[in-house]
Amino acid sequence: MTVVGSRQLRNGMSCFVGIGIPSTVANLARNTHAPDLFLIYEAGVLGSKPYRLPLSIGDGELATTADSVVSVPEVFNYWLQGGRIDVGYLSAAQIDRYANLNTTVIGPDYHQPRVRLPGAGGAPEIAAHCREVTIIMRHTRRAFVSEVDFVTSVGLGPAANLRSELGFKGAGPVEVITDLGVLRPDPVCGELALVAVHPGVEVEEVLEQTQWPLQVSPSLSITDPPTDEELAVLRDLISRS
Amino acid sequence: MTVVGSRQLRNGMSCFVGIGIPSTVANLARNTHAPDLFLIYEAGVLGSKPYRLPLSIGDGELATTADSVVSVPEVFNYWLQGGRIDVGYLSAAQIDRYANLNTTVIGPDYHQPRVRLPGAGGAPEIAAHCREVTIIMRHTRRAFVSEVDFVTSVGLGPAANLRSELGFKGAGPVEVITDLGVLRPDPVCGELALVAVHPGVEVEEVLEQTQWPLQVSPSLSITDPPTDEELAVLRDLISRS
Amino acid sequence: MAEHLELSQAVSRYVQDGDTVALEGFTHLIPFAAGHEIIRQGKRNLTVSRLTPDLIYDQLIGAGCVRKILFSWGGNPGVGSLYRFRDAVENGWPSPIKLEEHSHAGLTNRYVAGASGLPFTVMKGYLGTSLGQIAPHVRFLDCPFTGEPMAAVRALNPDVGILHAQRADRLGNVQVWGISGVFREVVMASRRVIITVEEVVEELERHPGDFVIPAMAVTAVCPAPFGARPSYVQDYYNRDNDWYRRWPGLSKDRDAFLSWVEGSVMGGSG
Amino acid sequence: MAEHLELSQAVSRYVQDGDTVALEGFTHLIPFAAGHEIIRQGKRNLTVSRLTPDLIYDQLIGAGCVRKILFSWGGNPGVGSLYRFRDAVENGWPSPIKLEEHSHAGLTNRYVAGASGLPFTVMKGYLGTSLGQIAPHVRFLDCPFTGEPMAAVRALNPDVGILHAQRADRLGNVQVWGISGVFREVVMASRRVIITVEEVVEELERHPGDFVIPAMAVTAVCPAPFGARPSYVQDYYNRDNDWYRRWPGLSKDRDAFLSWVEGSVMGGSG
Repeated sequence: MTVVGSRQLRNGMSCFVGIGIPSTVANLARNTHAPDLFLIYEAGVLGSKPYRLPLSIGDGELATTADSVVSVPEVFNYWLQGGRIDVGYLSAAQIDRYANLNTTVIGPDYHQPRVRLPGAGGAPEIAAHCREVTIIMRHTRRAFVSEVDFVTSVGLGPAANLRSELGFKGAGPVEVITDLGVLRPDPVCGELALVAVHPGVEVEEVLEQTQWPLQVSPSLSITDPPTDEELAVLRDLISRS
Repeated sequence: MTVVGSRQLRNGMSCFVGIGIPSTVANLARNTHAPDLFLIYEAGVLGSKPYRLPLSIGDGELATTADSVVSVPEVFNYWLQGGRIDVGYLSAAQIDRYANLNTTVIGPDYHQPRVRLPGAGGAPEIAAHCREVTIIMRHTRRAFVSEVDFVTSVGLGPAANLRSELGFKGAGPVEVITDLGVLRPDPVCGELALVAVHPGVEVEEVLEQTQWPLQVSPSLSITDPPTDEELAVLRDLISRS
Repeated sequence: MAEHLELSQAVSRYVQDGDTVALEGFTHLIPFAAGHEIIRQGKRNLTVSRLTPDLIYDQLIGAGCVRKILFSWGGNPGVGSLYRFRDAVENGWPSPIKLEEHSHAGLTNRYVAGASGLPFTVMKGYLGTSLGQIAPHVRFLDCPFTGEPMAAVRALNPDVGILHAQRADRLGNVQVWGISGVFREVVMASRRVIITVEEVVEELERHPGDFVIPAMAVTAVCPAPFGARPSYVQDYYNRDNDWYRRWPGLSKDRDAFLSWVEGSVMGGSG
Repeated sequence: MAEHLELSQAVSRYVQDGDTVALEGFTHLIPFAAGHEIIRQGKRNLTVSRLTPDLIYDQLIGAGCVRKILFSWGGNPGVGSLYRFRDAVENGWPSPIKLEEHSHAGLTNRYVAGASGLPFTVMKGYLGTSLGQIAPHVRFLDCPFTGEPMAAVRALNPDVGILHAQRADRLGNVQVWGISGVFREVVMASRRVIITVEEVVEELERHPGDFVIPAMAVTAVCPAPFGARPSYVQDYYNRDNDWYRRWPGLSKDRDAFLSWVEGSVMGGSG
């Protein structure tokens, strides 16, 4: 999942990074095929080049290796809302068929939640303003739901013209990478479809782990397995963090 | 005029300063009775302590002697609009009986001006947001007009509740200091009245230099002449600039 | 003009029960010493605001100081949940708390509007989200030029802003560098401002990438060496990641938390 | 990512006739070298934006490059009038120019909105003034929370932002310190960004109170030593106040101005 995610990043792109898998993905790319990837962390850190993987979004390591450190209003208003970011990475506790994401509460009543999650953070703005959004999360039946309990971050529907109605400039989610495979939205209606599975994963398994009747692309492919170099860099990154 | 202006400033006040007479006034005060006067220049210079009088609002001297230098959005939005300034100094080409000021154009038609003046700069926000505004200008019949040709900065009327209607938090002009004397607004209707003349100035002369029928306070006083210390400091300031 | 005070004096004098208080610091410069002083002084019914509640608000909530929390991301970064926060939300222990929930950008812009002396400001956000439906200080309007839908967020002006910084001088000018988050905005938006500092120096020596908050904008400066631990202060000490990892063990259980407060906060002085 | 270009290449490639161009720098760091290059290349029908037109726009106007000017204070600071500006406004020489006039705060917030990717932003200003009646990109609205009257100013996104700074590195990261005016806002609001610098260095050594604009946000970096003269560059050279005082003598008369342009701009290379 991490390796496949890192392959989407092209050298010279600007990438808005959260802590956890997104940070690992971006730093893996920066240490393999995309050395000039421009990493932006929501703490206001621009152009960070961490040697270790940070535990927190505002680690000292991120700031001291950065080109520039700006205030939080500046990173959210000028950089993110200003449309400067090529790709943003998101994860979530729930995702629906239109890639709407929930990181707020599980359960039908916001005021009496079954599970209280951390909340929105920078996710709604990443979803709205980045040119493209890549979602990375584990593929489980609890997470891949027909309708999210709470829309923390806006995806691609149900209305097909949702994003342009809301005036969002970013294209929204273009890819969902999971531990089972890769989903991409239908270019017209925005519904996610399975376009690739990882080596050894059965389509049946993916369908079982998805609460809605998941469409499968007629040109379904199998992702390339991680190369030795990718695995070595990833192990090295993790070992020094 | 400069000396009388400087006397209004109390130690520890924050003072928004323009170039020219306001800057001279404020630095005279800082060098006499108000050493901790906090000077803010619109270039974003906070707590400046210039040794020379600056020629321009953004002189290097202002920045290098300052506590802090901030961006122009920060000085206008956070410091001025944010209501942090005790007193602002303004001057103008025209003033009317409610202390509305014109620094934009002379003549009835904005698009075909008789004289094109420099324009607004920071004046409208100084007039709106400072807790108090002091106006310093030469007292001539061309300048003290019944109605300004263009309202660049808002004063105290004609409507008595003008400022609260507009939602301005600052009290607006509290004093007009000229080379002939001092005017203060009527606390109810906001119209300026002559409250003091400088030594040797006749009331008749002030009335002649004012286009509207100027009210004269029944308790009209004569301003104290400049002390030797005030004159010495002023000459010293000017000589090193 | 800033007064130099002991932290206990500053909290006693300037933080009142029922106040709206913002203890900010984006991962960097989190004012833990000030938070602990609030717990020691038993302040109650506070409305507390912070983008990332972090351990500092988990502690204030568990200690019963908080009636309402404004926030945008409530987790233990890189570790998991804030158990005292969740226990208050899910079970009302030690007392129920009200939530006002935002995105980072939304709460940030509430501070920006407050700092700017505006009743509100505008942003592209909240549109299409459930957040936009539950957040009480968000309204929607159309751009008067283009007709585009926009969100308006109401200004937030805390009664007290509490921040931690590297240094102050004798006059109370405060110097900060590294990740600054919403430092300036909280200073300018708050009615009273308490800043704890690693050290008070005779004169500030400027530092690359720093900024200075003039004493004019500060109410009280309090010396508090290591006052941001277990978070960090750039060029003074590192983030204590192990402590963040240990926090679930100290806080998941109510009794364990209470004995941690008793032993580590109530007895201490910082 | 920023390209390193000669100034003449950058102006030729990125400034087109009819563009909206912001050459900013609040007294400090005024990009005179770039302005002169625009005159030399005979660019026409520009809409130019600047809080303080200063001598740089007086020169561009007199040289016939300008069709419309956005500004908020049009004088020669501490000296008097801008005669080429006034001659264009009052007599239409060398060609009539349109004015869009603001307060400093108003034009600043137009840049802020542009930098923020918003169609507009709000401020308390223009209310009750004649400016509010003549400025085309100002509207009034009521606060959706309090009902207070507010001004909305429309975003300004220049085609080209042109700025001067102390230094850049080989990668095109740009370092600035001292009075910065609307530097960041113009960088972030503009579609293309040209930055002239005093020097290009291998690696930026950080400087107290500085900030760095990442190369990511810059289109072209051009070496231009003394490129801000007669304005100043902090820690490089001082403002040439005498030159500002001499400008009326060089510019009040049309022929004197034309011979100054011919002798000092057209012949030069910076």
